[in-house]
Amino acid sequence: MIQPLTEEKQFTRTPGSEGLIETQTLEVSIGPQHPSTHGVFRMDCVLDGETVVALKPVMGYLHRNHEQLAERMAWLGSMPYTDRLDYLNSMSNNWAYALAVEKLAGIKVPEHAEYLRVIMSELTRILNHSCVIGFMLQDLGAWGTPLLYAFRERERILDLFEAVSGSRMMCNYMRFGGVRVDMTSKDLAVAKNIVSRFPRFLDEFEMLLTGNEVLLARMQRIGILPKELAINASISGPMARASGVEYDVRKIDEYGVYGRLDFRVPVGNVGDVYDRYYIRVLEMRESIKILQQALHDIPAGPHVAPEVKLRNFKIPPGDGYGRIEAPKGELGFYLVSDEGGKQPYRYHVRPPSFINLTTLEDMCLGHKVADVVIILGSIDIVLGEVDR
Amino acid sequence: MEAIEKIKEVAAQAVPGAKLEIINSTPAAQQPALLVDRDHIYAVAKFLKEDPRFQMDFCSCVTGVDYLQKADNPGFIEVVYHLYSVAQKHGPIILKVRAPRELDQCRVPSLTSLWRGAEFQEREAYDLYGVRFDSHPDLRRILMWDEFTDHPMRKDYVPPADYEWEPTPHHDTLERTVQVGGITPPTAREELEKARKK
Amino acid sequence: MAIPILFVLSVFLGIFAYTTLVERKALGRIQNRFGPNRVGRWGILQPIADGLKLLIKEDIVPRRADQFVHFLAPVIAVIPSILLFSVVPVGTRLVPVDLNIGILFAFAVSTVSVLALFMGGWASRNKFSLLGAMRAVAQVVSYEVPMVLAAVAVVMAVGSLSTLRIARAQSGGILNVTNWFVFRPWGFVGFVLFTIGAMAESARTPFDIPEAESEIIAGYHTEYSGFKFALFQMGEYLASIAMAGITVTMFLGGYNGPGSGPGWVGGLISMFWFFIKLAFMIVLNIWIRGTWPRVRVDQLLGFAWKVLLPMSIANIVAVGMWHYLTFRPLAWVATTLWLVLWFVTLSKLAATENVAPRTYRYAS
Amino acid sequence: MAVDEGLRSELQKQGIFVLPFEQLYNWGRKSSIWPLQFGLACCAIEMIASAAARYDLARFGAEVFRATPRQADLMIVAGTVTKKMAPLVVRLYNQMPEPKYCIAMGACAISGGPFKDGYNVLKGIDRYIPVDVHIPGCPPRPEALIHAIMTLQRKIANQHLETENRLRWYDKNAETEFPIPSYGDHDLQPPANCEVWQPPRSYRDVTLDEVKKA
Repeated sequence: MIQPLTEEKQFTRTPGSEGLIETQTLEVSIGPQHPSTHGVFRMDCVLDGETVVALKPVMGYLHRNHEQLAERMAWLGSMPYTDRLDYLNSMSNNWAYALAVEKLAGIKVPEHAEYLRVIMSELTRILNHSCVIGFMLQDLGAWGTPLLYAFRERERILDLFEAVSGSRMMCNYMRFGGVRVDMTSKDLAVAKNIVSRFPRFLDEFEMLLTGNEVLLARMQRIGILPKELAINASISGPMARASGVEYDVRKIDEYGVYGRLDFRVPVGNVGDVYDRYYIRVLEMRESIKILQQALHDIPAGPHVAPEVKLRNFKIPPGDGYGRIEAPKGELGFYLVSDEGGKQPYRYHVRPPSFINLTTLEDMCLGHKVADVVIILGSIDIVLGEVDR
Repeated sequence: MEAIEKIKEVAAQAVPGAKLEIINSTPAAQQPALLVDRDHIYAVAKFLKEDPRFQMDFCSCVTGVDYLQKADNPGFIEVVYHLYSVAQKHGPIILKVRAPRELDQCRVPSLTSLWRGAEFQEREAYDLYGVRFDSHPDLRRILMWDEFTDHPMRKDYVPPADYEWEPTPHHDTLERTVQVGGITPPTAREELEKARKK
Repeated sequence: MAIPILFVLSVFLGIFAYTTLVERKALGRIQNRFGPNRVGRWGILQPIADGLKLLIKEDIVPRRADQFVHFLAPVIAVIPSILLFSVVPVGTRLVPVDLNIGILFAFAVSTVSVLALFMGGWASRNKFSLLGAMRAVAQVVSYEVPMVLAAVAVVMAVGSLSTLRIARAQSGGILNVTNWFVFRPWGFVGFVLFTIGAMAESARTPFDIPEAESEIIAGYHTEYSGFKFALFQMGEYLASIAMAGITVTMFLGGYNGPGSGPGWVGGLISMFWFFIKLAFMIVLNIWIRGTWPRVRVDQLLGFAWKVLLPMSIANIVAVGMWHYLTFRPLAWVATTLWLVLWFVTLSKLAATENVAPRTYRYAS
Repeated sequence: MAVDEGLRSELQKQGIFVLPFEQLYNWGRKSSIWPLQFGLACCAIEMIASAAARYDLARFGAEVFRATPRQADLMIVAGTVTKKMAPLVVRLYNQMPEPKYCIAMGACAISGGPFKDGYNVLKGIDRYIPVDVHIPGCPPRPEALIHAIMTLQRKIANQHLETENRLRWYDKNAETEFPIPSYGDHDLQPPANCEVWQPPRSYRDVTLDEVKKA
């Protein structure tokens, strides 16, 4: 009555196991519906007992043709679509696209608008990082508590976003040459309040988690990504910095007004999951510093460049690449304009979390199944951006 | 970081026989690119990666662009590489390589052996544009399913007809026309069932 | 005989139902939420609605599963858990069965439940189930050993395997409190060891790896729907409540507390104390669940064999010392020193991996 | 057998409460809706937010997100269903035990939403599985999801076991397993499940021609 589990399709023999006890490897498909794949991502794992011996990421389950749709509509038409790329932080996606178009069209952004962009983008960064840490600890099995704490903080920031832009998640806030609406003095006061309260939340969060022995034992020395591989595989953002790559687009390109703001870029030494966790905590603290300066220094002025006419907006033929340091890494837009110039001829997104997945297999090999999910969590993927 | 003319000159010396050409971007963007022929793209890229003056160790962005046939131009698929240097913190150098649009001839050498970061992006370009990257370690579709035969980002791709009817301002007029002419259009359901039987 | 059985079935099943509600409410409060409060006042009818719903859900058996074993597994999961309660003395006047091998019976019965987990995982013909089943077997088998050895310490001190005699041995002292074994050095260590073991045995966080949701979906009960799933949950919760009851009996003085005694009034007071302690253990479980991450399977097994097992053996030696050193102050000092020495040594030996707080630099 | 409404109210005045089995059954189901832990895209984040501190779906007893379809009662299709994902969504729905429900959360799940023009986007999950509650919005606010859950509770409370409007599970003729589309060369095969979804009459000849070709 008990049927043995022997089916050629499901199992293959481990090479080199002749003469020993007969063992078989187990092929498991983790995803697309799985609690810890952060959406519809799939990992085809081959397991030897609990140890991972091969792993292939499979994506495309959320490929919703963002690029092709953008090539069919006017330049401004894609702005709301960029919100839905990395749906945790729509503001920085807006900025990346606006920056690329401004580069291509040669638009100068007023200073007030640049400060507003910095404020929004850094708020997005702390929102993203706190949620990511929450998700990561959810994968560790911390039963929702850190995640829901992070979401409690997120609600405060989203309230501000809603007050300013009219939408909680999909803000559609930036325009070529500035932002859509100005922040009122009340909004700025709310932002200051959020910024002053955030370190307390962060301290509480860290007190709960950072020193926890289980957390240390689960995270340290897991999923190590060496520095050379990180650079070679185009890894960017907090993940690269955790591996010791001193590279931050905010410091290199000094886009916006980042050249004027005083902040530091934390860098890890080991490049394991714990470093990726802690680098994000440190980055949130630096973002708080940036926000304090930006909220203090923000000058008066127009919130959008008056000479930019968004109606019948055209760009002369040519191509250009603009990039920013999004919370997940280097987010770039490659745009090609041809004759007519009313809409992009080619519109390509360089998604950081898609490219950061390149080394997933290298990091996971030899670890246990339980580690795979936290390694994936530490990469910080959002499927809207991976698959576009 | 030298000007593009200087880079072209140095690269032409280092890789004899390479046909290099400068393609200018919009005046505002100021991102001129280096067009390299298919046979020498690997050598030029390798040179840029290893030469101490450039050290382009970070291949940021790889993508395809489909240029349709125009009056003076037979049309081609262009693969664009954006290179940066993490070691020297400069960039970008933009490399472009062109291949014919026909599926069987649309081949370029893969740069994955130089930069791991190009692996997924080249697979994506293959999936969406049908560019075959020679000596790519694992060239499969990445976004669409394996059974899919088209390359949907090409400009001449025809999407499947699965739109459903939506009320438009012209709906009433159409309805009236149908009634006056006595035509009853087959419902899409019947059509679908027919298609299913086939 | 009928009254104790009825008592066990009604009271402990009720406690099971409301443990789920308390757990959801408590987790909610830990996470800044309210938890269920719409179904009846304070959500008081929530477990009934859940039970009703699960009872009438479709029962799915995968087409290629082993039908008979698939059916049998949840039944086997729940019966031992109920049997466990038969040896838990609830009050001075209420013990379902006073077996003279009570502790032995409890361990024998509780181990049967692992069979159910393995049967469920194997019969489902699902890879996640199989992984969960393998993990469950490894975990329960390894935690059984330190748990039994921790109990051996108590058995040695009392000189009996009967749970009632163990509870009785902890009466007396000031307010019926000071004689609880948890207030002895070996008793305290035994309590900690046994609590950890019980948590692992009943697969509670941070040892919930057989059904680790973020890794293997739902482990061995991935393919179970409706009431069979409810039975698995019931078995798991009942086992953890019963283990909490045995912990209370062995270390926390059982039903003993201020005012407990052999009479009717004392008996009622003793029941009150028992349930208070039981509630404490349950809430402790929930609290840990709401705040701790999960350990990994190899860390879990390493912890069992490298730390808990030597510690529990050292604890048995400590009981021996306690027995032979009749001069109490000396016994206190000697056993405490002995246990602390072992604890320090083992924690040094266990900390071999490079796990340490780190410092970070900033890019220039 | 339903008790006559007049008789019931008359009995209630006398202090006798009649609780038909059906009502108890529906009360149990509606008070304990366990959703499948399954997020597709942007809306999934709002789904998590509605379970988090401020909105707290747990109040309705609906916070038990089960990771396995076997233990779930409700599938919240939260986000864009792509053609690559559609067969898997249908399969997940098939794997859920009856009685089961489906909420299409957000514009994408209803109709493809802003991505409707895409070649890989399914124009609404109701092409393959029956949807009980639609929530518009891109993404809908957490309040909207809570409202949808309450709407679903109302729907469950009004379902019958025997009459015309009975549960799918108690209807011998009703389909409970939905055919899973397969990946085709250009599109999913078939492009829609005619048993569940009947497209409105189309006047666009272009569409018809292309359907014929397919």
